[in-house]
Amino acid sequence: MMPNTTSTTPLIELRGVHRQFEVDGVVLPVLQDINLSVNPNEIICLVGESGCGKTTTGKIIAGLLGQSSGEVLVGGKPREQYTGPERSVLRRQLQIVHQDPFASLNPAHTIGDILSFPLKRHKLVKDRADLRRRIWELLTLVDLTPPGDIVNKYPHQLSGGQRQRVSIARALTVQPKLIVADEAVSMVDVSIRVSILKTLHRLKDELGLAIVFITHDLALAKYFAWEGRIGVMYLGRMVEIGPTPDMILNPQHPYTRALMAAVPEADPDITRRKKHIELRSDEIPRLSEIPHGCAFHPRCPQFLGGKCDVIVPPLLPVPGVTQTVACVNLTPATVGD
Amino acid sequence: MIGVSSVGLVIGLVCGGLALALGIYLKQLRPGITGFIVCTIAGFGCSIIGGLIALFVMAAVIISHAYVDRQDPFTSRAKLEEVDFSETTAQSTMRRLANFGNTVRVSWGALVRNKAGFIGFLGVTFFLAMSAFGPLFIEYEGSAQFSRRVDGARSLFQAPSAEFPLGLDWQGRSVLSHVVYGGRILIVTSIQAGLAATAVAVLFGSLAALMGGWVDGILSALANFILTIPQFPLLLVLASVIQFTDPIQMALLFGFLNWPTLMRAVRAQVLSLRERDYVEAAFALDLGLWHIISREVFPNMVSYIAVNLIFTVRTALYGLVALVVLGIVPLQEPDWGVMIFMGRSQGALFSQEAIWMMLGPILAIALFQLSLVLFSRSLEEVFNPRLRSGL
Amino acid sequence: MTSIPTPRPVAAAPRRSPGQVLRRLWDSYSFRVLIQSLVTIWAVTTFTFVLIRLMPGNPIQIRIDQLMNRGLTFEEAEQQAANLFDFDPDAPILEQYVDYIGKLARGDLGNSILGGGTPVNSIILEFLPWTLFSVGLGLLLSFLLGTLLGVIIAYRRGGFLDNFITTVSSILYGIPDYVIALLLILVVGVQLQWFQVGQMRGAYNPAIEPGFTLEFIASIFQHAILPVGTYILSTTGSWVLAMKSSTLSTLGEDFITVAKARGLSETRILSAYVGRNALLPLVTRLAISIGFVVSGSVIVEEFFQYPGLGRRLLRAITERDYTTMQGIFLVISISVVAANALSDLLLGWLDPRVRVGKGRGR
Amino acid sequence: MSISPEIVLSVRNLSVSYLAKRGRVRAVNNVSFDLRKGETLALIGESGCGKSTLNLALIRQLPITGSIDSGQILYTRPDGQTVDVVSMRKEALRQFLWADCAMVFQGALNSLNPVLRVRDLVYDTAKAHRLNKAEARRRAFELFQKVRLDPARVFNAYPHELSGGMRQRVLLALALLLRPQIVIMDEPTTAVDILTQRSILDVIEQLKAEFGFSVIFISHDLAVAAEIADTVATMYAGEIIEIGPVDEVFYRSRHAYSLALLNAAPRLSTGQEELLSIPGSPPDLIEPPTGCKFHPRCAFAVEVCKTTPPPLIMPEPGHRVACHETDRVMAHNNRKITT
Repeated sequence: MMPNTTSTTPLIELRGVHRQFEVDGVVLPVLQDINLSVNPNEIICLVGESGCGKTTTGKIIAGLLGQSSGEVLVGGKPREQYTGPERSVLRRQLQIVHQDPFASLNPAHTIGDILSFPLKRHKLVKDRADLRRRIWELLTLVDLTPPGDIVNKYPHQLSGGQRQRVSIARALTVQPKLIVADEAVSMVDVSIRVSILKTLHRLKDELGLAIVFITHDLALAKYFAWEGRIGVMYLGRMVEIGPTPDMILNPQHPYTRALMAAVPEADPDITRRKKHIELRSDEIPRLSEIPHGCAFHPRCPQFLGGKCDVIVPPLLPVPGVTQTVACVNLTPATVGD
Repeated sequence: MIGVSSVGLVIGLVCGGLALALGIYLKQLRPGITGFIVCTIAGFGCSIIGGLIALFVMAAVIISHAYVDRQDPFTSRAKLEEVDFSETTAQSTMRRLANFGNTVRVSWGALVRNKAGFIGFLGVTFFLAMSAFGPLFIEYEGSAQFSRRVDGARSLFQAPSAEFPLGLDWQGRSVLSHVVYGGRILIVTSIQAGLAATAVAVLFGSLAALMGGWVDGILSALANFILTIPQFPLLLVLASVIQFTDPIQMALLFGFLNWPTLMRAVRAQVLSLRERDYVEAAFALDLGLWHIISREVFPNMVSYIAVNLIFTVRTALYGLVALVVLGIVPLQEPDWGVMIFMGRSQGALFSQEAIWMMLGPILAIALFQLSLVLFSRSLEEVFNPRLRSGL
Repeated sequence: MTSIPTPRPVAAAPRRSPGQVLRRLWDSYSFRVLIQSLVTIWAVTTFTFVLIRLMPGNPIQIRIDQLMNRGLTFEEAEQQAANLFDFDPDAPILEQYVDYIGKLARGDLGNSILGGGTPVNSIILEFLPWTLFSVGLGLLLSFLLGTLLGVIIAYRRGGFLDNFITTVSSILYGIPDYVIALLLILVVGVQLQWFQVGQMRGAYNPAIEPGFTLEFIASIFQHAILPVGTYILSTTGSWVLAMKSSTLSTLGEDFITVAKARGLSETRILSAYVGRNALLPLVTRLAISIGFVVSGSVIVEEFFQYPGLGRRLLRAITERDYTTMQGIFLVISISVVAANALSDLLLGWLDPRVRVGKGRGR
Repeated sequence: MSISPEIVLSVRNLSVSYLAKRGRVRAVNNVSFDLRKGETLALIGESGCGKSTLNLALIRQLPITGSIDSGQILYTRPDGQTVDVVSMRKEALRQFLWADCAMVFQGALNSLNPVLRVRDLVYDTAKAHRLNKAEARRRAFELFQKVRLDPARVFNAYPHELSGGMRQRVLLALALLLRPQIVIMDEPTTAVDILTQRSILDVIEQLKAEFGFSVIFISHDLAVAAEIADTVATMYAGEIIEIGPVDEVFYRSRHAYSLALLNAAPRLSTGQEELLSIPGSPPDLIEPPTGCKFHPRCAFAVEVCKTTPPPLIMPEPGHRVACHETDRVMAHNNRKITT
């Protein structure tokens, strides 16, 4: 089993992780210098606009992608150092739930089969009766009741919400410690969304799971991660991270502020009285042409020439608040180099 | 591979009897009888391979009929504590067979529903049956039959008559007998060619897509290169150079020439399937590469591969006949291509009686090719997992 | 949702950049297509070279045997055979290869083994035009007819016309071309007696003086009509089916609905919105097919005794005329490579999305 | 029937259905609403509620399998003349489209012909409506500027050369080229990022103020509707079950479904909040439930809901609702105006 897994060591830690992709001969730095640790039984939300690298971060955490440079520590030990059966155990501890309920389940198998594959492969059940009992339990666990109505069905016979629940159950078969939920509810209807989030919450409490919740919807992030943390990403970098209430009510980074101000809310009064922040440009730069210095500087309303376009701001604590922020105007310690 | 024999009949009867017994045991008389007929015919026509495959499929179908009302603890609406999940191996096997049988029934339903596809299926079955069972009814006439010359006729050619439904050829032999016997080697060789090409294509395509890097580079470049050379001229050159004598060599040659198209398609398909979320989830669950290929990727490519298999069979059949008709490969009777070749060289095209000698094989080739096309059109539906419903 | 189009790990494709200028050149779409084609042509050339050398039996030996069978002495036969061959089979393979490539580079395909050593170049020049004419005409007509019918039935989906044309197209698509050729001969030649198929050999009536006269042109068409008819019958079906499915998928696109919502006239929608987009995939197929025009259809030309390159190749094969075989084969392959390159360039020209500069978001 | 002068579009008892394999899908059922000059009407509902079908029916662009079964779509021209879009002939319809009623679709990439430049799209539209080229170009430049695009660059660009937000704005500008009275927007901000959505919403607001057109805004996003709508209509299973001024529907919703939707939607700046989900799944439109179509999922359902479809009542002027239990629903609404 995994060494050193006490509640004080983080489940997984990214240290200075970079990741790049090559598309048609152009190198795209999708992730740059990501530092992030996820503790057991914690909820972290990664939010940001498309192309900000949140999905890539999720996949690196889930072990589906490697980093181009930097370190990924699992249970305090670099991931590469795990070998053999230990590696397999480690792999199973980190699971992912995808966005598209129509693509996340193989259309060729019944739900029962889909759940039985990992159980059988990793010998997590004693015998056939145990296997069937376990499948039944898992379906109950994700609120797919009565399980008898689901287990012999094919994915196309289920609704989008039901499929997402099956995806969650499949991730739970291997008793993970962490689940990356990559936009797991953005394609299901509003009315179904909340109940899936509640199921995830309950699972976190009952099974002691940590959840990395990736979303572009700030209001959803706030609702889901109120007791956890939110990390805001922009063009491959983390620009601000901190406890959810502070992130929502007292954002520091100009980009976070712009986001919070820009989101419409399901309340006519609040949304119409919101003060919007004018950006200096509406266009988000391409990944192939990330601006020098702070990537946000061409759009930032607090842009300081000669500083923002030169210094790449590191993620540092800001005096007086709980967040860490990557902005030279807020973390004076960086000035001088 | 195709053709009746007394051993085949015994095998067929044994398999059929087993199916029937199963039907009676499970009180499913009608599927039991259907199973008896299908198994007997398959065993008789294709011997042990056909018999066993038919027996397996029909047994599953019979069991699936019996299983419709069986209460599986899985489908119970009771509480967890009240459900007894234990199940013997026999029960579990039965349940799986029933599931498979259900899939067969659903696919059969899809096949029957698609009119054109079903016509194609019937056509293909007809030609296979003709090749397998034709010898039971029609004797092959290999040597000239001078005794059949009609008084005053300039040649032995004859238009169809009650005695010779497709007429007589230039040696006075029954055209019907040549049509019945002339497709056997052609059909078997084309199927072998199709299987060879498909096997190579699936293997190379999956390898290229899953391994990437230089393996992908080399295999893709090779495929592209073979595609650049016009197939038929290359076939002509190779066939004339190598001088084939054994049909299996021809099959391998066609396999060699036809894998690139399918390989590229398989590669693209595997690449796109590899990007699917459920495959990614399987990686995260550490289900192993073999599981991912065989259980996650392959089932979703079956229809695709089947359609392409038929396409390759068609291409091979086309080429086999064309090579013979052009006189590039040694002539061996009986063969539809030889009939056309001889017809042309004997000037059969230009006389009313003689035309029949060519019309028989021409129609046989055309109808068989057409049946294959129509049948392949419906395969996509037959293999579509979305039509399935759990038991 | 992060939209990184089909990411590929950097490590998988290491590429050194030899210089900014070369890099820029390599970035140019047309340049890449050109280089790839040249490499393929070189590969095909080498392949044919190796193929000829791999043939069982020394071709000169076979030739000598043939000549000796005609009563020549061994020395005479050897002398005569050696004169016919441009290469010495006993020379080192590399030397032969260099010699062969060198001649090719000068456009010299060597001399035919048979027929008094006619240059292969002139054989090709004699037979190629007829193939280009007949197959090209057939391809053009079947493409026009097929796409037109395809669009029409896509618009009238589910109607009688759709069912009828789709069925006929499937049938024509399913039947091999030589079967169609034979049926054509049987129906119009033997049953209806419209053409004297037996007497029609060559590309025109030898009794007519070649020239730009009405009579001569009529004769050309008369001789070409059956082969061309066969091409049309055997290929139109696949064009119809391809165009139908392409049009149907284009008709389902949002921009068609938007175009209708914008109140555009039907003709404009049909031409610039449906037609152009639906034709895109077919145009590449057309360009690739043009490559196969040169090889013609061996079997159709043989059946109709039409003096095309395909039939000439067949003759070279049966006569074991290796140099002619090699030459024709090479020309055919090069035309396919060229056509592939053409199709790539054509697509780049017609579809602005292919021209995309690198690193642009999609 | 007389229509009050400021109403530009009046939809009366519109029903639309599709022919599916299993039977007839009643995608839009007996829908009525009025659209006033300069008003923004938001149609909200979940996937499959019929809002997109309604939208296509309004411009008569239903797919072949769909048809308008009954009802009227009465459009009042600027000169006061009223015409029924349902019975328009081909040429009249062609003239009506875009000149009087334009549209912004969701998924802007698919809405633009990939092989034509933006300028061709502009010229095509102009030509179809007899606007001369120079004038079209002038207007397009002006509009591109207004939607915060660089006119010279965008005018000659191909769609794939523009980002998602830019394409959406191109469509917006294109929609206003002929100065229509009505613009239908089908989820125009669904596929774009937060900041892009913000700028598009702002642009819409600004253009509306300048040109005074009316908007039918179709969305599943309650937040966007709350921000830009004057009137909100909630759709469920092909019917408008509640319609009224935005404050009425958000703060005094009287339909159990509207309330349930609101209770399921998180809001950003309200701190921790309790959300409630709606049990069950959307109804089958081929064989919908009897009585009120929402009753199987409704927390307030009583016996009568299972048998009798609720009548449309008007508790307040301009606020219509189809629910048997309006009072109980109203009493449970704990959303208050925050002032």
